[in-house]
Amino acid sequence: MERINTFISEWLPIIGGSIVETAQMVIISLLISTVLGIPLGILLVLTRRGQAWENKWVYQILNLVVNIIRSIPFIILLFFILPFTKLLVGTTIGVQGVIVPLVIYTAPYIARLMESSLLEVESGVREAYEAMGIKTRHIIWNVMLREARPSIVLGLTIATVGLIGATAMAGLVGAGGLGDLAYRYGHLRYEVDVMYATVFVLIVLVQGIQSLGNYVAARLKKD
Amino acid sequence: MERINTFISEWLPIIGGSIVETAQMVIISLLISTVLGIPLGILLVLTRRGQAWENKWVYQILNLVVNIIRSIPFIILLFFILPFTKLLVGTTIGVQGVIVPLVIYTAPYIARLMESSLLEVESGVREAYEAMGIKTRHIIWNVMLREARPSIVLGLTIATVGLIGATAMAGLVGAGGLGDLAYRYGHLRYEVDVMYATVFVLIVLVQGIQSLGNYVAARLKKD
Amino acid sequence: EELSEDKLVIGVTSGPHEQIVEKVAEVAAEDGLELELKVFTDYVLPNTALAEGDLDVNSYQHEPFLEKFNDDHDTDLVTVSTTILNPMGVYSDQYASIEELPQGATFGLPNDPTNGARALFILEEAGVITLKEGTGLTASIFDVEENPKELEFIELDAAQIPKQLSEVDAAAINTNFAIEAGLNTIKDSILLESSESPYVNYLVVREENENDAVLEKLTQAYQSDEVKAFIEEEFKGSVLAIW
Amino acid sequence: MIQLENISKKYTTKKGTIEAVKDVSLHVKKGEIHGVIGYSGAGKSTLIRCVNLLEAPTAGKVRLNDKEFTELSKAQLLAERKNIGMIFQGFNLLKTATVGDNIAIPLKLIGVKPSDIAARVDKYLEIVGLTDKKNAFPGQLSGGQKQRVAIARALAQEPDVLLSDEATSALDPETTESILDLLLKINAEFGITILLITHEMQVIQRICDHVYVMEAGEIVEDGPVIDLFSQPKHKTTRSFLNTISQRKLSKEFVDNLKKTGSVLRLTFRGEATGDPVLAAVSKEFNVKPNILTANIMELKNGVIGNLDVHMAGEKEEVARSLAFLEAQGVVIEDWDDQYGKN
Amino acid sequence: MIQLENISKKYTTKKGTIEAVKDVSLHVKKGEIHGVIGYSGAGKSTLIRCVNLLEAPTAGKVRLNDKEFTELSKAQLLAERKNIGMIFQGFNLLKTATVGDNIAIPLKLIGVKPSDIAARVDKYLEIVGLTDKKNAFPGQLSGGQKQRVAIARALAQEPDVLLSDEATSALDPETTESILDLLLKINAEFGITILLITHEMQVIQRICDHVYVMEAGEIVEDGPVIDLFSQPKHKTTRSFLNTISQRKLSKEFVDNLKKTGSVLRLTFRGEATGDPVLAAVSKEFNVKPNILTANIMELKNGVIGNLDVHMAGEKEEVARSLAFLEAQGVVIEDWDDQYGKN
Ligand SMILES: Nc1ncnc2c1ncn2[C@@H]1O[C@H](COP(=O)(O)OP(=O)(O)OP(=O)(O)O)[C@@H](O)[C@H]1O
Ligand SMILES: Nc1ncnc2c1ncn2[C@@H]1O[C@H](COP(=O)(O)OP(=O)(O)OP(=O)(O)O)[C@@H](O)[C@H]1O
Ligand SMILES: [Mg+2]
Ligand SMILES: [Mg+2]
Repeated sequence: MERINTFISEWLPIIGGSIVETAQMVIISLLISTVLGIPLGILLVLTRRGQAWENKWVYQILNLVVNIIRSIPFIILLFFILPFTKLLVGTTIGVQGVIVPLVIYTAPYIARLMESSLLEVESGVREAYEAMGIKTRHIIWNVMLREARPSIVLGLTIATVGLIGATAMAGLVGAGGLGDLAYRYGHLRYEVDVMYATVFVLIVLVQGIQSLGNYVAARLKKD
Repeated sequence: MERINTFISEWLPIIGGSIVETAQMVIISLLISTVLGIPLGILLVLTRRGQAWENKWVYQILNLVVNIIRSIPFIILLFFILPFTKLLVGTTIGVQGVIVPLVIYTAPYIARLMESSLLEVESGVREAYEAMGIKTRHIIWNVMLREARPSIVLGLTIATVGLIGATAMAGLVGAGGLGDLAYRYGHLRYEVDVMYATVFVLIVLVQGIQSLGNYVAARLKKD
Repeated sequence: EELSEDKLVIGVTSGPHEQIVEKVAEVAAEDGLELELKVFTDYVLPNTALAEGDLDVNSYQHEPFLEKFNDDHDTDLVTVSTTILNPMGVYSDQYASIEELPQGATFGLPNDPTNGARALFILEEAGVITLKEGTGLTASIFDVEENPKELEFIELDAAQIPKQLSEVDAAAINTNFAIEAGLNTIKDSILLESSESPYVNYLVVREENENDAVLEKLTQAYQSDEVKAFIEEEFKGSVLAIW
Repeated sequence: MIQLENISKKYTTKKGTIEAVKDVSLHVKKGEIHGVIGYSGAGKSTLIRCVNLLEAPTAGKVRLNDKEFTELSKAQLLAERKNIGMIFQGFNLLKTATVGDNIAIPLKLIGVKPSDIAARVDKYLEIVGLTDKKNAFPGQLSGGQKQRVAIARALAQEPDVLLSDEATSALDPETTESILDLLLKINAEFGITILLITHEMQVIQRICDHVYVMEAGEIVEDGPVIDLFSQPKHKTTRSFLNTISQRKLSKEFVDNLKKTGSVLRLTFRGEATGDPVLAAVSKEFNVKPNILTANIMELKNGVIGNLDVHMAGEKEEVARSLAFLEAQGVVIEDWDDQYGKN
Repeated sequence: MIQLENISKKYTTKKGTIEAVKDVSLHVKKGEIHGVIGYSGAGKSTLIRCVNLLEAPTAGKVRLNDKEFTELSKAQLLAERKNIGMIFQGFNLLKTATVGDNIAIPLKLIGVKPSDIAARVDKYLEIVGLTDKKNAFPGQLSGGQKQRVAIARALAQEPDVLLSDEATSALDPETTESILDLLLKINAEFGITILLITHEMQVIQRICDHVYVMEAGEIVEDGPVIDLFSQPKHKTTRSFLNTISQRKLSKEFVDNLKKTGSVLRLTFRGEATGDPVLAAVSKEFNVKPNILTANIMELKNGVIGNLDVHMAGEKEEVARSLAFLEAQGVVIEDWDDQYGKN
């Protein structure tokens, strides 16, 4: 009991701080990645062969860029793009410094997940809207994204969980966060209590996100 | 030119070795993860409400376990399960030691991807087979897995790329591999040539896997 | 169980330890001793793997770290012989001395426990901060008791700090990384670890193997002139051969 | 044998409860073919899906081949279903399998001997006229072709009981005809029991023993086809019955009339109906035209009058009057009791 | 106006080339309704999909409202398509949108004034009889209901040109009737041009001006409906025509006959046709029964004979003979020229 009390009074603020850092990293990067990743995913679908904006070059290049970025493990990407990060946000350290690599890491991932969700949308419905002379742009919003919503939500959930995994390496550039706390204090410094507590918080977090994602997806699915 | 020659003769064997290590890690873990992940994904679908093997408890527990594992960033998972790894394969280091955490990391991920692919299979076809009195087990193989193949292949492609990303951290337990090579030489020793060469190899690898995945998925898709 | 006479599995962390042991392996090979390297980027596994018998010997740690490890994990790993010292300094792009650091300055330090603690000790010795009573040699930023300058500590990847030096007011950097990044140990540093450092690194084995004959051979190979020459040439004084 | 006792099915949605099927009972004896008709949304599909428990009824009992379906364990239910074929309103084909495989795979799974499968696939593809599409994928088929694959799949199962939901409604009359012939044949040869849904009365007419008329979830009228067709009571039944009618003159009667003149089929087109023209004929010629039957087909713009006429009079006079009629654009044929077959 | 000139469409598959449409030309003038019939797989859907270039023809030209469709830029094509409604063989509804939204969303997107949308949605839902399903999702609808939503969606667009692929084939006769009435009405009021595919001849009969008969990708016969219905040449046309026929006795003729006796509709059931019974009547009573028309409905087991008979004879004698007939189970009604309407 005594021990628990000391643990709480000693570590609670630290864990709390890490939660804030993780939340900052995840929320900001997720927002930016989604804003970038969804259009990218749409482009990957629409510039394919036989699609509305068929364009071999755009497709090939986008596809290549997405693959290239997705090829590079996050730990390497983080350092690989330091100069770019510096240029973009003026710093390479702290939460700010890690957002850029997290976005670059996550956006193409979201794009791929979007791509496969959008490809699942029944082509008949799209055809019906094309037949009515509705602009591709509108079809994207009102048919493809709409019908793919359950699948998109599940995709974003998967991406968010992946993002949380990546933030564990944010410690390398001093951004902290739960994963870093668990690794450095829990593992390297052998404060197992911290490790368990942090991992527990992570589990609750991810479980919450996944349940929310499942719930929303189920609600959006009407058949 | 001279420089390139020395570079090649000096680094080729090392990069080659790393490719072998990465290939070992990826192939073995992918195989095992797929073998575990696909049934897990199927269970996640079939034990849901309203499905053939509806079972609230099994579903909730599986779902929780998958979430818990997926909650833990790989870097932490790697250490968290050291005792288990030791128990299972007798060592915690090297390629052998990293396979267990890689599998535990990837299998639930594959399960989630499977789950969403399988949920996309038109329920009417399943119903038709149920109406013929065909066993759920057979429906899984001949209807769900079959119809979801294009989507499953894309999912496995995504998982493989993720797996390659995770192997970058294999260096922590001395398993080497391309990611680790890039990190150690490029980052820690400032041998940037090696980093570039390694990242290039990684890109080619991932690009190849992704193209193969896209091709196979397109071939399997018949509508 | 006694270690094999002609082959050892040796764990190192990537970086200088790895590079040096690669050279040691060449030397030892001439003596008929084969060294198989296992390179880790983690700081705990080389010890656990050694304790569990996956490694025969490791070379990456100093005594304070080993003691803490033995304590925490209830293991009995012992030192065999000294290897290198990898001194640390405090560098700054903008300030010529530690006293000049303004109130609330940002201070970068390595995020791994050994090097992080060393950085804190350097600061404590310079009187910039005090650490809590009884803090061991693995102090962390949470152990800082007094911090009159209200320094803001930013823990960074040790190898990366030189590249990020411009973004902090000052940072503690291992000399080898500093030199690789083109910093001048004398001119650019504002504090240097004293040479009476307790952070000399050791070869470490399980207690049962403490007196195995093969270790003699290994020590000889390590503490050979060829290795010394390699260290001097490769690290240009940023890594010191301690024998 | 299919027996439903007081089956009800309610769907609960956010906007309230929809009672799709209300207290329906029916009994199809072994070897019988029963049909269900009713307006769109009447609850026909829901009802038929309750038979093999694809839809669990909210209340009521299902008995099939003397087994209490509603009380079977899951495994028993599956075993029983092997003897029940079902043709769905949608097609429910495997998109990734060829037409041939779409038929072969279920056969394999219900345990048909591998050596027999290929023969069965070919046999039923031939029957539905898709032999040349064996290696095509469903995405390459027309709507009717997909429907035929679904039919072939259900029949290839060679079940004891067949449930069919609008199996022929996407098909042209000729294809429909051949499918119905086939159903009759397997019913006669193997005693298959069939419950089918349709909105085409000719399906009921051709192959059913008994018919149920559903409206708003209830059976509002039912009986042997012969009773319902001869004395329909409910408005809905009558409205459906109107779609079939093949009335024609009796041959005896016509032969009798021929003694006193010719019996002809005259086809008038356009707004002009036959009356004024025939009136002119009777004025101009010594011929007494007598309209026996009329088939007025009201087209969108115009009418086709199709008259069976008795032209009483001298041969020559009749011939002259016919020439006159032809000049007016009337098409003339000798009456033939083969009308209506082709 | 729809004009197709020498349209061909080939599909290339791994197993060779399939020529789904072969050199088809047709011309639907503004305000006309043309229909295409043909067996399953004839190429009808492919042809209609070539009209709005959902399927790019392999050869040939499409002209629509005086625009060379085959030469339009993508943007122009889209703009033109706003005036073309299409009802698909499948339903192609948004699964995630309610019935109301399925109609409203396209309206919003083609630029209908927001203030008008709700009214239009309600109007067309009412027309297809789905007002109470406005907030349901497609997954909760019956097959016919889904089809009706698709119809409402296309009509709500209020297009100049409507392409319809088997719009009514999943519907019961009454619902079909009401949809056809509606099409006629908007055709009359707004001059909408319609090209439709069907396998139901009553659709052609009711609303088309011109009909094309397709077989194996080619138009084998075509002409004004009135021509084709009065003088069908091709075997396929005849076979389709057989499905409609509403022949009945002419009132004048019957009135004439009534002078010499009663004209009755007798319904015989079962194997026994009318002949022997009527022979007995003529023997037993002083009555001369004369079969005018027969409608033999061959049911699966048994026949319903439906005879229009002239009973020549004394009133009393006729009454006695009728009592005899009734005792034999024959159903007797006075002949009524309203038969066939209900
Ligand atoms: N994508 C395709 N690839 C190959 N063949 C095709 C494709 N689409 C259609 N076909 C073939 O073209 C022919 C005409 O098909 P279509 O869909 O036009 O027929 P249909 O007249 O509409 O028939 P139904 O009345 O059954 O709907 C069929 O034989 C069909 O198999
Ligand atoms: N899952 C569901 N949820 C809510 N209502 C449903 C559901 N399935 C069907 N219904 C409703 O039940 C009623 C009967 O549907 P059913 O499919 O049985 O009609 P049907 O007679 O087969 O019509 P059709 O001839 O159009 O196929 C319809 O009003 C339909 O909207
Ligand atoms: Mg139905
Ligand atoms: Mg078609």
